[in-house]
Amino acid sequence: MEGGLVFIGDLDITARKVLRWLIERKPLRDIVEWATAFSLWPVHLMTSCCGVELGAAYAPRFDLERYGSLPFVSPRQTNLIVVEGTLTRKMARIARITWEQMADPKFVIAMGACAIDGGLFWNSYNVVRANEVIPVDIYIPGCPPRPEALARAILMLQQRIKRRGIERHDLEIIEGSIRRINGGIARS
Amino acid sequence: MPEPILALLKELLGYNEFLYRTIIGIGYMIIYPGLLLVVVVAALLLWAERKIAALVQLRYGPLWISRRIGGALQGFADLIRFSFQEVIIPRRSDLVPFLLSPGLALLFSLLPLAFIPIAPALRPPIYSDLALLIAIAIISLSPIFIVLMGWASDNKFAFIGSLREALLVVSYEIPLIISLLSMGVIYGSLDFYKIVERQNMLPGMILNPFAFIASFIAILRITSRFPFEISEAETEVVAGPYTEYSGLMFGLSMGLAYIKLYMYSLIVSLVFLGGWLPIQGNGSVAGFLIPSLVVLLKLSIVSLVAVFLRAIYGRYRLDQAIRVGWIYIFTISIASLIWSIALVYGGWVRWS
Amino acid sequence: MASQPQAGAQASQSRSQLAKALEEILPYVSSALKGVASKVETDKKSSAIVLEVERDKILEAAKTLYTLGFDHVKSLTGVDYPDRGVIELVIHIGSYRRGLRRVMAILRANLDRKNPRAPSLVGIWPSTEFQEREAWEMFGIVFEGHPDLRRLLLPEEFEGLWPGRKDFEIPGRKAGEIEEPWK
Amino acid sequence: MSSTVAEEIQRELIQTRDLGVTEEGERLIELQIGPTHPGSGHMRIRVWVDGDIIVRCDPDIGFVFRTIEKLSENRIYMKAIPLVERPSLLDTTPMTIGYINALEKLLGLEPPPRAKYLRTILAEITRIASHLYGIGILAIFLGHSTGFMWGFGDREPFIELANQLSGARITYAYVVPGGVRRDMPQGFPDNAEKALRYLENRLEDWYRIFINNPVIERRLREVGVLRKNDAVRLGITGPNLRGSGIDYDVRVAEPYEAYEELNFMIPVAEEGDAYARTIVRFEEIKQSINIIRDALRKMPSGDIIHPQIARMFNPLMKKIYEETRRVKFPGLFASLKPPKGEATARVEAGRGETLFYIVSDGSPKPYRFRWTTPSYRNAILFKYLIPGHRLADLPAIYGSLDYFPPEADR
Repeated sequence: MEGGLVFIGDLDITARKVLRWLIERKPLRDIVEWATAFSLWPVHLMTSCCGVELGAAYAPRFDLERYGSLPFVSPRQTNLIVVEGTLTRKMARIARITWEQMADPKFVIAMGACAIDGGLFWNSYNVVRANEVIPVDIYIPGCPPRPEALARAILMLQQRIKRRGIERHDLEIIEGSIRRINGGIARS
Repeated sequence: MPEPILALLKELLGYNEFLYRTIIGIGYMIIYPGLLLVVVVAALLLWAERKIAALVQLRYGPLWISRRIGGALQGFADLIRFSFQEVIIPRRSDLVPFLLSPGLALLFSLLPLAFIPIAPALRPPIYSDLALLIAIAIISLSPIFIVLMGWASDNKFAFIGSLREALLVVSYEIPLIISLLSMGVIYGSLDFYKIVERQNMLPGMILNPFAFIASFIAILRITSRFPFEISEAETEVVAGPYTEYSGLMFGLSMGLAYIKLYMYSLIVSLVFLGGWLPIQGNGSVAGFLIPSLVVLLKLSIVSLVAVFLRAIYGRYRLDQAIRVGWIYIFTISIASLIWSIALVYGGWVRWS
Repeated sequence: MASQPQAGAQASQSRSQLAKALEEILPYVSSALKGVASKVETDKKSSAIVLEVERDKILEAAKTLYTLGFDHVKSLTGVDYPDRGVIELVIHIGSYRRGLRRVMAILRANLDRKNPRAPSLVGIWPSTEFQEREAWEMFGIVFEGHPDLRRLLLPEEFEGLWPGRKDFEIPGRKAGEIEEPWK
Repeated sequence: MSSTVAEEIQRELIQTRDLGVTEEGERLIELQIGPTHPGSGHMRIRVWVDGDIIVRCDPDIGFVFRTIEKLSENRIYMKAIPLVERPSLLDTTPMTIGYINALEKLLGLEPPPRAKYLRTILAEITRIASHLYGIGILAIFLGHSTGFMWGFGDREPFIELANQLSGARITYAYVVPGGVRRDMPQGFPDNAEKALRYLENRLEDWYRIFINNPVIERRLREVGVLRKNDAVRLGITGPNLRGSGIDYDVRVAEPYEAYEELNFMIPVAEEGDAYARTIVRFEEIKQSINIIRDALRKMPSGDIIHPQIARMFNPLMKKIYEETRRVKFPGLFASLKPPKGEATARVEAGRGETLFYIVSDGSPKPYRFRWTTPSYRNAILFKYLIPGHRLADLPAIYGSLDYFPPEADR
């Protein structure tokens, strides 16, 4: 036990601190990581043409539901954003809002060369990189990447969750200071 | 009604009727046919639904989570993930109803279990000979809280979803209540024990087929299974009344549909499929354990059929569903009432 | 249900017949557009009749083409010629009529580059509504009489910028330089 | 605490959020069926709903506008081929055929007959794949997840077929000015026959579980009825037009590639509702199967690149071309300078007629590159077809139009 923990102050923040203290204990953390790893539900945010390969990845031939990932309806209930391909300025704003609406342990997979660094449309005046808008966990090269590449990204994300655990940002968001997200937009 | 388990407890803890009833009641509600079993059945139904749909659609379905048993732990992983995800409470939502309504909806769909027996040897915690009527009355309270969910979470899609839920509940609860009570008319009593006993020659389904059809379709609508998944239609209203819920709250409301399916299939298997009928023994094993497994088997058959329809049917439109409800299902339930009255007064059915 | 499908390619003419059809239609069109179009000729490669029209005669030419049977617009756009100080409005008009199906009419009109204005053709061909909005957004061509001339594709940050014109260079970004999209 | 983007939008929304009366005095709810909504794809449909009836609908497209026209005016002619394929990633071959036809009209080249047949086969394979994708999307919009999974599953054999022919899953870049990049591999005809027979058997299952499914039929009949003169007035193309009774198809109106020698029919339906459009798509899949079989039978032999370009091969390229019948790009393509002038080409893509208009001023880059895609011309239907229907009809009509937003936004 590293020093005594005294929870004082606003009830909401204290409750979250207790939850986080509880989750960091060994047995519970493994179960939560195991459950989150096998239940990565991508939100229904089709950003651009790589959505065809995402659809093909959830279709009978490369069935991603084998790993428990089920494309689901609204940002509230999902924990994964797959940025498929190019993010135009209009869609970047939507991606940002969707990311902020999602419940806390959330991950982002940037799919395709366009999401990594603009890809084919690198010098278009209407295209934005994915990491300028939301913090990205896994990048998939390819234009469009094959569905197997998407399956491998889901598996890499599962291993990362098991290895590195789940970073929880809900405290920072409540205390109003979103930390500088790797390369993303800083708000102090 | 021999009480072997009660007798067992008397020898162990000495004579105190009230104490044993509460212990058995708590065990009944929490452990065996109660909350624990319901959560396990809900998780397995969640997995079975995705697995059956995957089988029809030429693909695997959840598999890698536990390969040897075909990914059966998928339902548990989803529920655990939901319970440890952050609960987002929208600033403009109405706090108290927003937080309470999933729990209350769950409560009112689990409460009827206190009146429904699952085996001849053990009495339900609250035994009354009007058990069928009370169970239906309590379980039709839960849609009120689903409408409250949509209303409290200040979101246009949730608002429209809850309006749809309200419209559809009216047009499908009434036929369900009529058809179930018309079964009561045939059996001459509303007590589950008598209902099951009087089905030893013919199960309820054959006695009054109209009632079975009307109540099965009404159950499909109330638990929003596939042809009638209108209040949570993804492509029209995002997730219906549950749009703004996340984390544990959504886990409760997602489990709610499956828990109501469990409860209604329990009522259907007792009223129409003859409950624990082939097994009639007494004593703690033959009287309690095996009959309850038979009931569970019938219950899972009914819910798997309801769950299987996801792979076959699309979604009705709201006005089509209401028209089907009022024109066809309502007349079928009236027909079942007339049929059961004709059976009783025609003299074909006479109970000693 | 699907009615008996109409006989397909065997009945269609080959390319040579296409050219002949073009010849039949040309006099028919040029007579109708006697005073209106300054130049009427055929472009055999793209099987089209090309019409040069003055800015104020666009509406009249469009009406006569509509009466001739050209009933929908396939594409309406501008071509920017900064050296000539002109934005050329190019409209591809097609027809679903059996006779005119093989042929397209290309209507061209030069608009002044500093203040390009053109009559809106939504009254004659409603299919131009979205295309005129895009032409306005990209080239700044103001279509008088358009029901709701607002942005179609670009976000609001492009106020006053006409990306379709030649003087709007693409910001060739060097690798690694990050641009704040909202600023 | 400076506000995040979400709060700015939130503040905006709060002012404009009106659950009550609009200016015109009607009690409407404004619904933003935006890009994150499962029933909208990559666009936002702003819908004013009075109860369950949609009163006004305003599509807000442009979320995937990647400025293809501006980019291709800054790139040499050859680099526009991958650019042209990306927006309509579902049926890429008709788009490249359209662009290359326009380029060949400028250059005055005519591809050899065998190359024409190969282009036609690949165009029909992608048409089948694109129709199956469209039907899959319509199925998931109606809640019929089996239709979605079968649609995407039955696409895979055709993606494999195109993979054998051109080497890539979806983005083939198979069409080159003057011919095609590769010849047909050895086992291709009987693989194609196997895939076509597989799809013909599957179509019976499709008819049982999707077309004659009572729920789907109830959701699609008399929904989104597009009358014949409205379709003409609004300039609608593709199966949506043929579903309303007009048998216009560019493959017959102005035959390009090898469509003149192949015999096939154009399916037409009269009712014009969502059900008719779906039936037309299924019939078109059957017609495409006939076209591929017919083309494979009548495939002429001969070389696959225009002799004028073949002359410019250096010895190494000639050897590769003889042995493996693969075209290596001669130096000419890098500095391709078509003569001054302009050309227009139109092609029947899976969703309708696409038009390419290239103005060249003699430099290696096109001066003006104009491209209208079928979905771009069908976008107007959202504004005029949807009002008057119920909220639940919106996904049914959206799916039956087979509208692919990246293709509309280019």
